[in-house]
Amino acid sequence: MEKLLQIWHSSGIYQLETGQAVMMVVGLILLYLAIRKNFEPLLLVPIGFGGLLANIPGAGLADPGGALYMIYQVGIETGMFPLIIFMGVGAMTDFGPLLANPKTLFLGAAAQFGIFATLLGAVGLTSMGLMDFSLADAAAIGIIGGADGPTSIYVASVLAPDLLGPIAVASYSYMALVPLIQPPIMRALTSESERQIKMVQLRHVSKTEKIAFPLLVLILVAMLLPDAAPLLGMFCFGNLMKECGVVDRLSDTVQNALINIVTIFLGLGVGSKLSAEKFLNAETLGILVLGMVAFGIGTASGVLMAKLMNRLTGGGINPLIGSAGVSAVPMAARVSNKLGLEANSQNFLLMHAMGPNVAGVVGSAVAAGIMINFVGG
Amino acid sequence: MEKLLQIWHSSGIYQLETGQAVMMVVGLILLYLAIRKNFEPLLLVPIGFGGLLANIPGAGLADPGGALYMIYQVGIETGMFPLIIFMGVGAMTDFGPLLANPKTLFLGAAAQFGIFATLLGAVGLTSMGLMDFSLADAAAIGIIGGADGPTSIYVASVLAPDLLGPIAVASYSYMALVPLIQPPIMRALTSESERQIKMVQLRHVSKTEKIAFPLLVLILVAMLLPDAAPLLGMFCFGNLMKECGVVDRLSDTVQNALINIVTIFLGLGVGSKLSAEKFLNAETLGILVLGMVAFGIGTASGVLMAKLMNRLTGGGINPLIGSAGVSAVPMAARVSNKLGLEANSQNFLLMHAMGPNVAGVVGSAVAAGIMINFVGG
Amino acid sequence: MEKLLQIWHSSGIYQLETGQAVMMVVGLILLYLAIRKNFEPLLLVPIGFGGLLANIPGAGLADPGGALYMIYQVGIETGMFPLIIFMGVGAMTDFGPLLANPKTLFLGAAAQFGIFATLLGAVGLTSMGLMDFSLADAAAIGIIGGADGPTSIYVASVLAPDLLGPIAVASYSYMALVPLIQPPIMRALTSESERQIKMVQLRHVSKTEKIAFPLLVLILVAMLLPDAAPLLGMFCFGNLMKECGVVDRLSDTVQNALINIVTIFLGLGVGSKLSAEKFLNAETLGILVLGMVAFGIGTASGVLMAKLMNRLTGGGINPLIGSAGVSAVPMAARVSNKLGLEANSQNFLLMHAMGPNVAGVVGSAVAAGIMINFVGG
Amino acid sequence: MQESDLMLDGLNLMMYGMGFVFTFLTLLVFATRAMSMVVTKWFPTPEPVTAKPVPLAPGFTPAQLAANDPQLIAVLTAAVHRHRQEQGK
Amino acid sequence: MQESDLMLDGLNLMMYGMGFVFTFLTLLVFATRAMSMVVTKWFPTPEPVTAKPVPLAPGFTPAQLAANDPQLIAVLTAAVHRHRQEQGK
Amino acid sequence: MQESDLMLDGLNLMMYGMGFVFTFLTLLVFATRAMSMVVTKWFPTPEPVTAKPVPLAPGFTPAQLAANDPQLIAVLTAAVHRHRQEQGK
Ligand code: NA
Ligand code: NA
Ligand code: NA
Repeated sequence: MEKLLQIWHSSGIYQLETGQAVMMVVGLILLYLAIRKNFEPLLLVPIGFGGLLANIPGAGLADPGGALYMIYQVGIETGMFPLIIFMGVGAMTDFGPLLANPKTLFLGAAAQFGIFATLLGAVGLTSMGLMDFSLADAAAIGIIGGADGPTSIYVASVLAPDLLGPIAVASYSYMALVPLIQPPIMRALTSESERQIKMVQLRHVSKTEKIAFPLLVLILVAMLLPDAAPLLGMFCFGNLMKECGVVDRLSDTVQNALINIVTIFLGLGVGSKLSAEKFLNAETLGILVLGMVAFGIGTASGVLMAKLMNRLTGGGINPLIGSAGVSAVPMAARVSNKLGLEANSQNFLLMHAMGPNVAGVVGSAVAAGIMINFVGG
Repeated sequence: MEKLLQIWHSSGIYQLETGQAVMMVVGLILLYLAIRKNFEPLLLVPIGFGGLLANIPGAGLADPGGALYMIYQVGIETGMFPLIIFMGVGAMTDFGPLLANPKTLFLGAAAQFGIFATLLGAVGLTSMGLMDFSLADAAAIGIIGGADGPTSIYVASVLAPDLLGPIAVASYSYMALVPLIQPPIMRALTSESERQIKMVQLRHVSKTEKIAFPLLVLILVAMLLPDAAPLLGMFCFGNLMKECGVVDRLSDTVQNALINIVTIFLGLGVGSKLSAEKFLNAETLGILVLGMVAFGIGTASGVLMAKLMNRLTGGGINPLIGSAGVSAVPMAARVSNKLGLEANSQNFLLMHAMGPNVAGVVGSAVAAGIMINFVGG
Repeated sequence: MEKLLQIWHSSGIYQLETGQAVMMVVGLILLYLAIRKNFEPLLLVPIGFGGLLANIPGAGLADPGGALYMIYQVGIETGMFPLIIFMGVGAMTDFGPLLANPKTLFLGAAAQFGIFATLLGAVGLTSMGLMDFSLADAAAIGIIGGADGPTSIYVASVLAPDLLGPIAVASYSYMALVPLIQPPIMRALTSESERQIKMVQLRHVSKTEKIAFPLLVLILVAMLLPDAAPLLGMFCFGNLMKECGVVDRLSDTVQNALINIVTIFLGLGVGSKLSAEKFLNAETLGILVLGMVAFGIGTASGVLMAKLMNRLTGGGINPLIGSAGVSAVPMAARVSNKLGLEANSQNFLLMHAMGPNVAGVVGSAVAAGIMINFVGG
Repeated sequence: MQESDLMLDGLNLMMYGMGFVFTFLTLLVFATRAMSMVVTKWFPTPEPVTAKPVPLAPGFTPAQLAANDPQLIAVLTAAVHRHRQEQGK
Repeated sequence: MQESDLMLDGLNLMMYGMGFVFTFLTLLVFATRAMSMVVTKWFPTPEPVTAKPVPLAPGFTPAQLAANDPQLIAVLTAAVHRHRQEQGK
Repeated sequence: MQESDLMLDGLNLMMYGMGFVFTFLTLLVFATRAMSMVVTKWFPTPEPVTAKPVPLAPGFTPAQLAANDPQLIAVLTAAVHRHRQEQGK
C-alpha cells in the first residue's frame, strides 16, 4: 500500500504544476506550427519535443544529470552546436550571386538596422520600467532581427543564457513568418514602377573567386573584429570545403549527416530551456513583440537602402531585393522574387536577391561580434 | 638487456592471467556466433571485439584513461547511448498495425510477465542462498525478458552497472535465439485449429493518427510514470520525426549514420565490462539461465493472453501472435508468421503480429520505468 | 569615444603579433598546397584552416575555452580521434594481396628502419647541441617516417604533445610528396633488369582467411606488445567489420560519415597547435628535415630488403615493390606501379605493391607501440 | 535486510509492476481508440502533409530538398524492386 | 546603473554597431572587387580544380572515390530532373 | 641525463625497435601461413557468408536492409562503370 502511494506520489499527475502543463501545451503548439504550418520544422520539431520532455513533472530531464541538461551543457553552453551548424550552413551557401554583384553587401548591412533598433527598443522598455532587460539581454534579443537561428542561439548562450529559450523560439518562428511579415512592408515602401525594374543578368563567377572569398572574409574578420571569428570562421571553413573541390566527401558529410545530427541535439538542448519559470513571464512577451518589430524594421531598412542605391546608381536595382538582406536564406529571396513576378511576370529576381540574402548572414554575424565585444568586453 | 626484460615483462604473454585468456575466448565465441550464426551481429560484433580489447593484458583499455573506459563513461554511464539508440529504433518503428488493432497492446502487456517472473526467480535464488543478487540486480536481470537490448542496457546502467556485461550479452544472445526458443512453447500451448485461425485484414491508418500516437504515448507516460520518460520520450521523438513527414532528412540520419555510430560505440562500451572478475562467476551463469527462463515465460504468457482474448472476443485472434509481445522486433513477429504458415499455407500473420511486437517495446519500457521507480526511489 | 578605442584595442590589427601573421601565412600555404597541389587535402584543408583560426589575434580559439582548444582536449588529448580514424582506415583496407603473399610483410618491416634511423638522427642532433629533443621527442619525430598520419598524431599526443603541430604537418605533407621523394631513390638502388621483373599473379584469398586475419593480428599484438593494442586493435576492428559481411551498415558508416566527421575535427584540433611559439623555431626546421630523411631512408631500406629477398628466393620479386613498405596507402603502391610500367609497359605491380603497402601500416603501428613502451614505460 | 524481506519485496514489485503495466497499456488502448475516433471523425481526409512544399532551412540547397522527394524515392524503390525480381528469377 | 545610462549605452551600441557593420561590409565590397580583379587579370582561366585526379586518403576505396565524381553526379542529377519533368506532366 | 646517455638510449631503442618489428612481422608471416593452410584444408569452400539472410536489428526496416544487398550494389556499380566508359570515349 505504501508502495502504491509512492507510485502515486512520483506520478506526473500528482507532481504536475500549472506552469509545466502550460509549457507542455506550448511544446505541442510549436509541434503543430512545425508539422501542420511548416514553420522551420527542422528546428521547431526538436525544440518543441524538447520542450515537452523538459516539462515532464518528476522526470528531471532538464535538471542536472538529465539527458537534456547534458545535451545543453555539452553542446550549447560550450557554443559548439551553433558553430557546427554554421559550418554546415557555410557548406550550403553559394556566394556566386554576391561575388557577381558585391554592392549587394550594402543591403546586407542596412538590414541589420533591425537588430540595433530592437536593442534600443529593449532598453527603452526597461527605461520605461515595463521590462527588466540588461544591456546584454537587449543585445541578445536584438539579434533575433538578424533572422539567423544559429547566430541567435550562439549570442544568447554567451550573453543571456536565461533568455535562450524564448529567443530561439522567436528567432525560428519569425524566420518561418518571413513570407507573411515582409510583403506588406515591401509593398508600402516601393512604387509599382520600382517593383517592375528588371535587373541585368549576373556575370559568371570563376571557381578561384569562390575559393578566395571565404578566405578574404576570414582575414577581414581576423583583422577587424576577432569576436566574430568563431561564427564567421566556421562559416567560412564550411564554405571553403564546399568550393575548393578537393574535399567533397567532407563537405558532403558536413551538409548532411553532421548538420542533421547536430540540429537534432541543438533542438533538444534549446528545448531544455523551455521551463515555465523562464518562459512564462512578461519578458517572453516582450521578446516576441520586439522580435517581430526587429524583422519589420530590418525589412524596411533593407528596402529603403535598395531604393537609395537605385537612385544613386541611376537605376537598375530593384528595391524588392533589399528585403532579402535580413537573411532567412532562402525564404526572403523567394519573397523578393514573388513580389517581382507579381509586378511583371518576366521579372525574375531570385538570383539577384540571393546576393543580399547571403550578405545578411555575414552582416548579422558581424553584428553579433560587435555585441559580444561591446557588452562582454 | 635490462630493456629486453622490460619488453618481456610488459608483454601480454608474461602478464596474461587465466581469466583474461578465458574472456578472450568468450569474445571470440561471441564473434563466431555473430558472424557465422548471425546472432544479432550489429551488436555482438562490437561487443565481442570490445571484450577482446578489454582483456588484452597490460593494455588497460578498460581501465581509467583507456579508450573503452572513456567510451563507457561518456555514453553508457550517462545513459546517452541507449537513449539515442532508442530514438533510432523509434524512427524505424511503424505503429500502423498497432493503431489498426489497439487491443494487441494487451499482448504486449502480458508478455512482460516474463520480466517479473524472472525478477522473482532471481530473488528466490538469493533467498535459497544459491546466488547473491540485490533487488536492484534482480530487477536489471528481469528486464532481459523484455527482449529489448537498449532497454536492458539502460536499466542495468542505472540499477546494476556491475552486471551490465553479462546482462547485455544475455539480452542480445537470446534475442537472436527467439526463432529457437519460441516455437516449441507456442506449439505446446496452442491447438492446431487455433493456429489455423485467419485474421481479418487490418484497416487503413491515417497519417494523422500516426503523428498523434507518439504524442499520446508521451503524455500518458508523463502523467503516469515519469521514470519511463527518458526511454519512451526518445522513442516517441524518433517515431514522430519519422511520421510527421516534414523532417525526413533528420529522420533519415537518425535511422542510419547516427544509430550506426552509436551502435558501434555502445558495443565497445559494453565490451569493456566483459572482464573476468565480473563475468566468470556463478552470477553470470545465473543470469544466463534466468534470461532464458524469462524469454520462455514471456512467450508463454503472451500466447496464453492471446488465447484468452480469442475466447472472450468470440474468435478471430490467432494465439500465435501473442508470442510477438516479447518484442525482439521483427524476429518474434516473423516466428508467429512462420508457425501460422505451417498450420495453413494461406495464413499470413506477419502484419497482425507487428502490433503486439511493437507493443512489447512500449511494454518493457514501462516495466523498466516501474523497476527504476520502485528500486531506485 | 572610449568605446571606439575599445573596439580598436580589441581589433586584430592592433593586437597582431608578427608570429601570428607568419603563422597565418603558413596556414594559407598549407591551404594552397592542399587545394592547388593536392597535398592530402582531406587533412591539410582542415589543418590549414585550423591554423588560420588559431592565430586570429584576440579571438583565443586555441586558448582554454576556445572552440579549437575544446576540440583538441576532447579528441586528441584523449587519443580518441586518431583511434577512430584508424578504425576507419581498417574498414577501408583490403588485406587480400598481403594474405596472398605473406612474405611481403618483411618489406613492411624493413621500411620501418626509416623511423629508427630518424630517431637516432634526432638524438644525434641533440648530442651535437644543434637541437634540444628528449628521447620522447625523438621517438615522436621518428614516427613521421612511418608515413601514417593518424599513427604520427597518436604517438605525438602521447609522447610529445608540444611538437604535435609540426609533426602532423610534416607527416601529411611528406605523404603527399611520396611521388616526388621516392622515384629517384628507387631508380638509384635498382638496375633496369630488376625493375623489369614480372611477378606471378596473386592467388585467390578466401573470405574466411580475410575474416581470420585481423583477429590473428590482434591476438599477436595482445600477446607481444600491448602498447600497440589501442592503435592496432581499432584498426583490426574496422577491418573485421568490413570483411565479416554481416555488419555492412556499420562498416559503411565507419568508412563514410564517421571518418569524415572525425577527420574534420582532427584537422581543426591539430591546427590549434600551429601557434607561433610552438611552430616558428629551430625544432620545426629540424623536424621537417628529419621527416624528409626518414622517408628517404624508409624507402631505401624497403627497396634493399626487396632486392635481398629477390636474390634469396631466386628471383620473382621486383625490388620496386619494397618502397611501398613505408605505407602512405595507396600512393606508394602507385609509385611502384608507375616505375614498373616505365621499365616494361606490361609490368603491372599495383596489386603486388599493395601487400607491403598495408604491411607498412601494421609495421609502423608496431614501431609506435615499441616507442611508447620503451620511452613511456 | 532479511532474505524473506527480499523475497517479499520481489513479490511486491512483481504485483505492482504487472498491475501497472496492464493499467498503463489498458489506458493506452482506450486513449488510442478515442484518438482514432476523433481523428477519423473531425479530421477525416487530412491534406496530405507531404504535398506541401517542404520549406528549406537556411542555406539548404535544392539538392538536399531532392532527398526529401517521396515520389522520387518511390521511383527508386520501384527500380530496386524490379531489379530484385529479375534477380530472383 | 541608472536607467538613463542603460538607454545611453543602448544608443552608443546602436551607433557604433551600425557604423561598424557598414564599415566592415564596405571594406568587404572593395576587397571583393579588388580580389575579383586580381583573379580575373592574373588567373584568367584557372585549370579546373576537379579535373585533376583527386588523391585518395590512405585506404580510401575506389567506391568512395566514385562519390566524388562530378560527372557521375551530373548524370544522376539529370536523371532525377528528367523524372521530375515526367512526373510534372 | 648526459648527452652520451641520450645517444645510447637512442641506439638501444633503434636496436630493440627494429629487432622487435622484425620479430613481430616474422611471427605474423608464419602465423598467417599457418592460418591460411588451416583454412584452406579444413574450411575449403565456406558457405558464402552473404548468402544467409542478414537478420534485422530491432526495428530495422526493409529499406535499410536493401542498403546491405550486395547484388544491388553490384548492379549499381556496373551502371556507374558503364557510364564512366561512355564518358571516357
Ligand atoms: Na542576418
Ligand atoms: Na519487450
Ligand atoms: Na608505415
